[in-house]
Amino acid sequence: MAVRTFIEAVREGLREEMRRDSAVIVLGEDVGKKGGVFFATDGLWAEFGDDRVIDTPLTESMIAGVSIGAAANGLRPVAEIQFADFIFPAMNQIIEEAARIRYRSNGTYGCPITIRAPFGAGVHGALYHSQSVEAFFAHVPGLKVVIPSTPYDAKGLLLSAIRDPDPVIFLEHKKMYRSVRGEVPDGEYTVPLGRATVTREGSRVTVVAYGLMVHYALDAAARVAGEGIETEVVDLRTIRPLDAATVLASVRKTGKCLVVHEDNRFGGFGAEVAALVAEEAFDYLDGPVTRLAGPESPAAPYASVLEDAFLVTPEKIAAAIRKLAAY
Amino acid sequence: MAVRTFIEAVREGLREEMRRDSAVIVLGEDVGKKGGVFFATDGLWAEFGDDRVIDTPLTESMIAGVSIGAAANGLRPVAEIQFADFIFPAMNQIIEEAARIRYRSNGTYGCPITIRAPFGAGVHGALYHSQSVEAFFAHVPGLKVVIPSTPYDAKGLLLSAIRDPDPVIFLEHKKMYRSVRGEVPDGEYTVPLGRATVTREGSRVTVVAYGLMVHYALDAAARVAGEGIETEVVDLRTIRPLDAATVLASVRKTGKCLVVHEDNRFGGFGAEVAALVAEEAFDYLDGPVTRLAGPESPAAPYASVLEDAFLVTPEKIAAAIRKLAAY
Amino acid sequence: MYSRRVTNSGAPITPDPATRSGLPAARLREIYRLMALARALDERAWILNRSGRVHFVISAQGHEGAEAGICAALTPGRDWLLPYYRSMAAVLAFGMTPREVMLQQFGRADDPGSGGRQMPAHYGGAAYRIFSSSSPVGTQALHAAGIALASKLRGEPQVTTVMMGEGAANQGDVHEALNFAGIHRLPMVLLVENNGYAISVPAEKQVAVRDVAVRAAGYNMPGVIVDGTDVLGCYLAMRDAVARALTGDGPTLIEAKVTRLTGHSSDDQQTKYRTEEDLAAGRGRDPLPAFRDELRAAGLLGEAEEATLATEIRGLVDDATDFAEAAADPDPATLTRHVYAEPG
Amino acid sequence: MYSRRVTNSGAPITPDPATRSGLPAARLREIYRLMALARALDERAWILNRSGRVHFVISAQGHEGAEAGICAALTPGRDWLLPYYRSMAAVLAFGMTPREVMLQQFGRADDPGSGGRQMPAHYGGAAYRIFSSSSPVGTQALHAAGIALASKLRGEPQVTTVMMGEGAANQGDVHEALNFAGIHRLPMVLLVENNGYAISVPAEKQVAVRDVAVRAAGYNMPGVIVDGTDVLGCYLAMRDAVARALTGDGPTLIEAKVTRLTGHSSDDQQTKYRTEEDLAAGRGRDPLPAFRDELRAAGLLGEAEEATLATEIRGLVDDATDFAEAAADPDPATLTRHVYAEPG
Ligand SMILES: Cc1ncc(C[n+]2csc(CCOP(=O)(O)OP(=O)(O)O)c2C)c(N)n1
Ligand SMILES: Cc1ncc(C[n+]2csc(CCOP(=O)(O)OP(=O)(O)O)c2C)c(N)n1
Ligand SMILES: [Mg+2]
Ligand SMILES: [Mg+2]
Repeated sequence: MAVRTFIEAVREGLREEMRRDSAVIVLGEDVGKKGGVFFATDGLWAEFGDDRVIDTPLTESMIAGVSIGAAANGLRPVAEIQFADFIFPAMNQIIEEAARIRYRSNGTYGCPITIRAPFGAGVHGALYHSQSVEAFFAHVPGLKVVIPSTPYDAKGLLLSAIRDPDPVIFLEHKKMYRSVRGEVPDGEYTVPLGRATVTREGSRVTVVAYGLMVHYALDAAARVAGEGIETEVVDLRTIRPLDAATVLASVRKTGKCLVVHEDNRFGGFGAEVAALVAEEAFDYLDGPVTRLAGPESPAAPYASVLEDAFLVTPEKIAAAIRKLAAY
Repeated sequence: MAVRTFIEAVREGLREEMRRDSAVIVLGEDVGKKGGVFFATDGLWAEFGDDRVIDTPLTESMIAGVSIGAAANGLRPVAEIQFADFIFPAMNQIIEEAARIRYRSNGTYGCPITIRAPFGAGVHGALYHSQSVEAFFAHVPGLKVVIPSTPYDAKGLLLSAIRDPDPVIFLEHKKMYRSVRGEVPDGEYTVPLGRATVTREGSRVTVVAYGLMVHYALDAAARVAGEGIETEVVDLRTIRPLDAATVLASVRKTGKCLVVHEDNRFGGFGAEVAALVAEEAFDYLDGPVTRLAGPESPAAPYASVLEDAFLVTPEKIAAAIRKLAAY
Repeated sequence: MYSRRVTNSGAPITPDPATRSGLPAARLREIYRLMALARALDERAWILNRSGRVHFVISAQGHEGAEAGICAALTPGRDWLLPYYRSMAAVLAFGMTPREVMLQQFGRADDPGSGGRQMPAHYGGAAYRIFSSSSPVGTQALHAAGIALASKLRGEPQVTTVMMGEGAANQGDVHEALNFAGIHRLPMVLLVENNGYAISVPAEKQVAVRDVAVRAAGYNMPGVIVDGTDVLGCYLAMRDAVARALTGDGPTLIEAKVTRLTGHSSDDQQTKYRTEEDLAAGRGRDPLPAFRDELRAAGLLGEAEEATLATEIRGLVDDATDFAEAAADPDPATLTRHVYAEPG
Repeated sequence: MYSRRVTNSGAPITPDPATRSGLPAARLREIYRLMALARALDERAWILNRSGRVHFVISAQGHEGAEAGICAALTPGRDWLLPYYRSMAAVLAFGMTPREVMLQQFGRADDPGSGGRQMPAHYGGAAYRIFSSSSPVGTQALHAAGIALASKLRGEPQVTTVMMGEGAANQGDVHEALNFAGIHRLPMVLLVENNGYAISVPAEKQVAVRDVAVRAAGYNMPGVIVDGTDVLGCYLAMRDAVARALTGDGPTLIEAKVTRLTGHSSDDQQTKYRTEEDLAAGRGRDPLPAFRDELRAAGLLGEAEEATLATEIRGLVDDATDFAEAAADPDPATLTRHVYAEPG
């Protein structure tokens, strides 16, 4: 089993699925010769050619809308939105069309497309190359939203997403692309959508996170472990559909729940997790369900001092765990 | 003080503000001669002419984007999106542009625009003329989101929205347009943005709602009152910024909180209210913060039997109040 | 070029329809029958609405000629259709039955497009390669491009036709779709049915140019203007577009000048924003009598045939109405089904 | 029509620049100075990036000629500018100082556009009527239309110019903006700087037509193609466009054929997707030496003047760099300020 970076795992998943299924095509801006601005599709154009690796015009609504049509006529499009920040021109196609086609057609048409997009801050990307967009899509019936935290899950979940009969938004925290490495089996394997995983077991506090924040939560958990605070970390992996059972089982055990994400707090995805726990685990709670999230500003500013102030860090998570544990 | 329907109050607010401030213009599809598909702008074109009441092309992104530019050059645009369901083509302009202009320019540019849109189900509008879209905008720093429930508030909040220096999404539940009437003072008055109001006082359960659901909550409260359940109803009126103080004060008093909206539950705005209450009023809660919302389907289907099954009703709210009160 | 040449008196001086179109008389009568059937179903829908039996009607009256002519050049079963809410004639041409049209109008469980979930005239039919249509206008142009891309990549001879109004054509999605279709030379045709209005907004306030078709040049494809009252002119334009599509010559934009004989929908009063002259001029451009007279003049439609046809159509419409009205509503228990694929 | 006529040998045979443009010699030298200054600031930014002192550079090299020529026909203070990330020459023409450019490049607190919140080359300046620019491409076309609408409604003589690349021009927003501008005959000019690439995607894969300008006909406005190495050709085209805008004749689309002399940005390696011939051809279309030679040939730029200018510019760039590098970072405490208007 080889050790791979997160981006290598994504690339490998794409390549293997394209080899396995000739209906799979990749389309997006610069996904061809250049191999994508982060090189997620590097080498695919050379192997599969112009027909299956399509450099599109600079038009996101077209990328989503053409994927929907291509899927209706038998293809399995995997679209790349260059940065999640640029997915908004495609909102109408994703929310009004992709998410509703099966429902509005009473199940007679489907929309098996996967839309990949790098998101998140911490790479000097400033206001428009740092955003977290998961909350917008997690709210929409008909969509699935996947956010892996490890190379293993990235490949396994990507294969599941591509094979899924419904539209999947597949979000990759760009700060993990090269900084996170892990073992990735060669060849075919899948990780099921809609299943969270307990990445670290603990008894005092449950931290619910996804993507990069899982690593920060584990870091924080290690810090407070020395202080005798045993933290359980739940990696959601898929945020819609949400694996409520795993989250609730953990909180019913620990009695304390901290939800962490980089996106701003108000109306963010953490609110759904917190509301779920507050309603379904009410009798088990020994402390308030707490949210730790990015500040109420539109993404991360450019200047390093501002970006640093913006970011959710292991230190901030550790502090929140201590506060909750002490409640 | 005259009794007016909800739509008359909106129209009156627009007319008076256009008379008062020549910088105010109205733009949107069919807002001119036709006076809007719901007649919210009826008569404005005749009074103010082509320059200030602009029938636009059938292009929502243009409606939002042109409003942004016009505001930068001194106008006060009030845009109408014909149905909230059709606001998605304008998402990029509203979220990436309008909401971020002040922040990204470090306060050197603003975006004083108001975007009105009818939303909500119950009028046989089916999947694309029934949607609730508030959750998408409530999450976005830089936007304000207003949802009035009475003709009085509709006019007073609309004037505040138009005069506000920041972009305001002004959502009107279309089922209230002609079914809800109330006293509306002639002439100028404003209702401040960001302030909730307690519409009915009670001691046992707090129901938090906005728009049409406030009326249903009051109806439900009346039903259960006979059973000795004293319900307090909080009308949020503005959902971003949220008047947390009023909500928390009520829940700290009653110890029980039910959040109601027509939008689907998962990741809906109710999650934010529930998460806020669960965290900030934890020590006061005598029962789980509960959400009552629309089903996890994309808006209301057309067939009456399906639409009826979809809708949140006073009966359903009353049942939820009883359950929570009995906890 | 495709349009009927006319004398100064305005009388057509074209060769007879069969010669002009190369279509056999029977086929020409079929096209007329399709138009008349669409019209009759549409008129019935209005009666049902005014008598409170259906909530909503959005009408195809005035658009049938263009759609019937266009579809006459297509091959149902092989080709794809992305209709819009005025595409009654097109969906019938693709195989949808009057009963199915009425099931959709009533929002019944057996509505083939949505099982009663969508508003009337939101057509769809997997059995007919009619893609599911939504309300947000213009989005279907991109779906058409995607469907055509798949045909091209598989080398499948297949033409995708997408229809919309001139107002919808201003949506950014349509620009992006035409650009993509032009780049990839997709086997696709965009039919813009220009009736001069987007609800109440006249074309001069919503389209910067008189002819939407001139935009085709900006996407490296032919832009063809046809008279929507000239059914065979529409057919001939589409015949060429289909030939281009199937031989790899790429997409075509066809603009049909049509008229909207009714209000925008049953919720609209067009007298509020249209003058009597304007409305009268519109009524003068009804494609149904125009094509009927053409066939009559050429001796392809006799009084006997017309009478038989009228009876047949009345029967079909009555049957469809009774069938659909009596049909079952959706089961409320299905409210949250098909949000996602169901196991098995 | 606006371009320099050339002999078969390729040598220009136009009248001297002053006669051709009607601009005094001093003004012509100013235009050249602006281009040279923009180039020098841009080159310095790359050095700062390669030496790790700034995170990111997105370059204007190759685009300066078109922008300098276009802006020479505008009136800073009166007119509005909606720049994009290659608009270094344009923002300088509108009054932004080298120090301000460098403050933005370093992301310092005194960056006039964003106070260090936005990436380099995301220009803005309320003092100069330069609207705040974002990253999502094409959106600014609609803002320009809105600004121009306000000018028109107030009857204020004011021209709004919006700039973008040919890739961005395919966005739906641009189509919607041009349609609206065409309908309302807005005093607005869209400059499309066509450098043949959207990052790595060559024009033939992202624009269905060779010349974006042909799309202007679809919006009832003139579409003008100019050679971006012909600074005065760009000026003359814009002079006419400005005249149209101010006399109520409406908008103009100007497409300047330019070259991108660098990678897309400091994160891009263009050798991965461009051939050596292609790159060499690009280098041959550098507007800076072209305009310099034009002025030299006309005796409007002597060795002495060039030397003085070079020294002046070096001084300005050094000063701007030192000033900006030494300038204060934003205060972290301001992170959540200006999300909404602040009281008072
Ligand atoms: C994106 C969107 N915005 C607004 C509407 C509301 N609406 C429905 S039809 C229509 C006018 C369409 O005009 P046109 O495209 O010319 O088609 P026509 O009805 O004239 O055939 C409008 C504004 C919509 N359906 N979708
Ligand atoms: C909506 C959007 N999608 C993607 C990007 C990422 N991106 C930045 S510049 C660029 C290419 C722009 O090409 P063009 O418009 O031709 O301008 P050029 O850089 O060539 O001057 C892309 C894809 C973006 N900024 N905005
Ligand atoms: Mg129309
Ligand atoms: Mg370019």
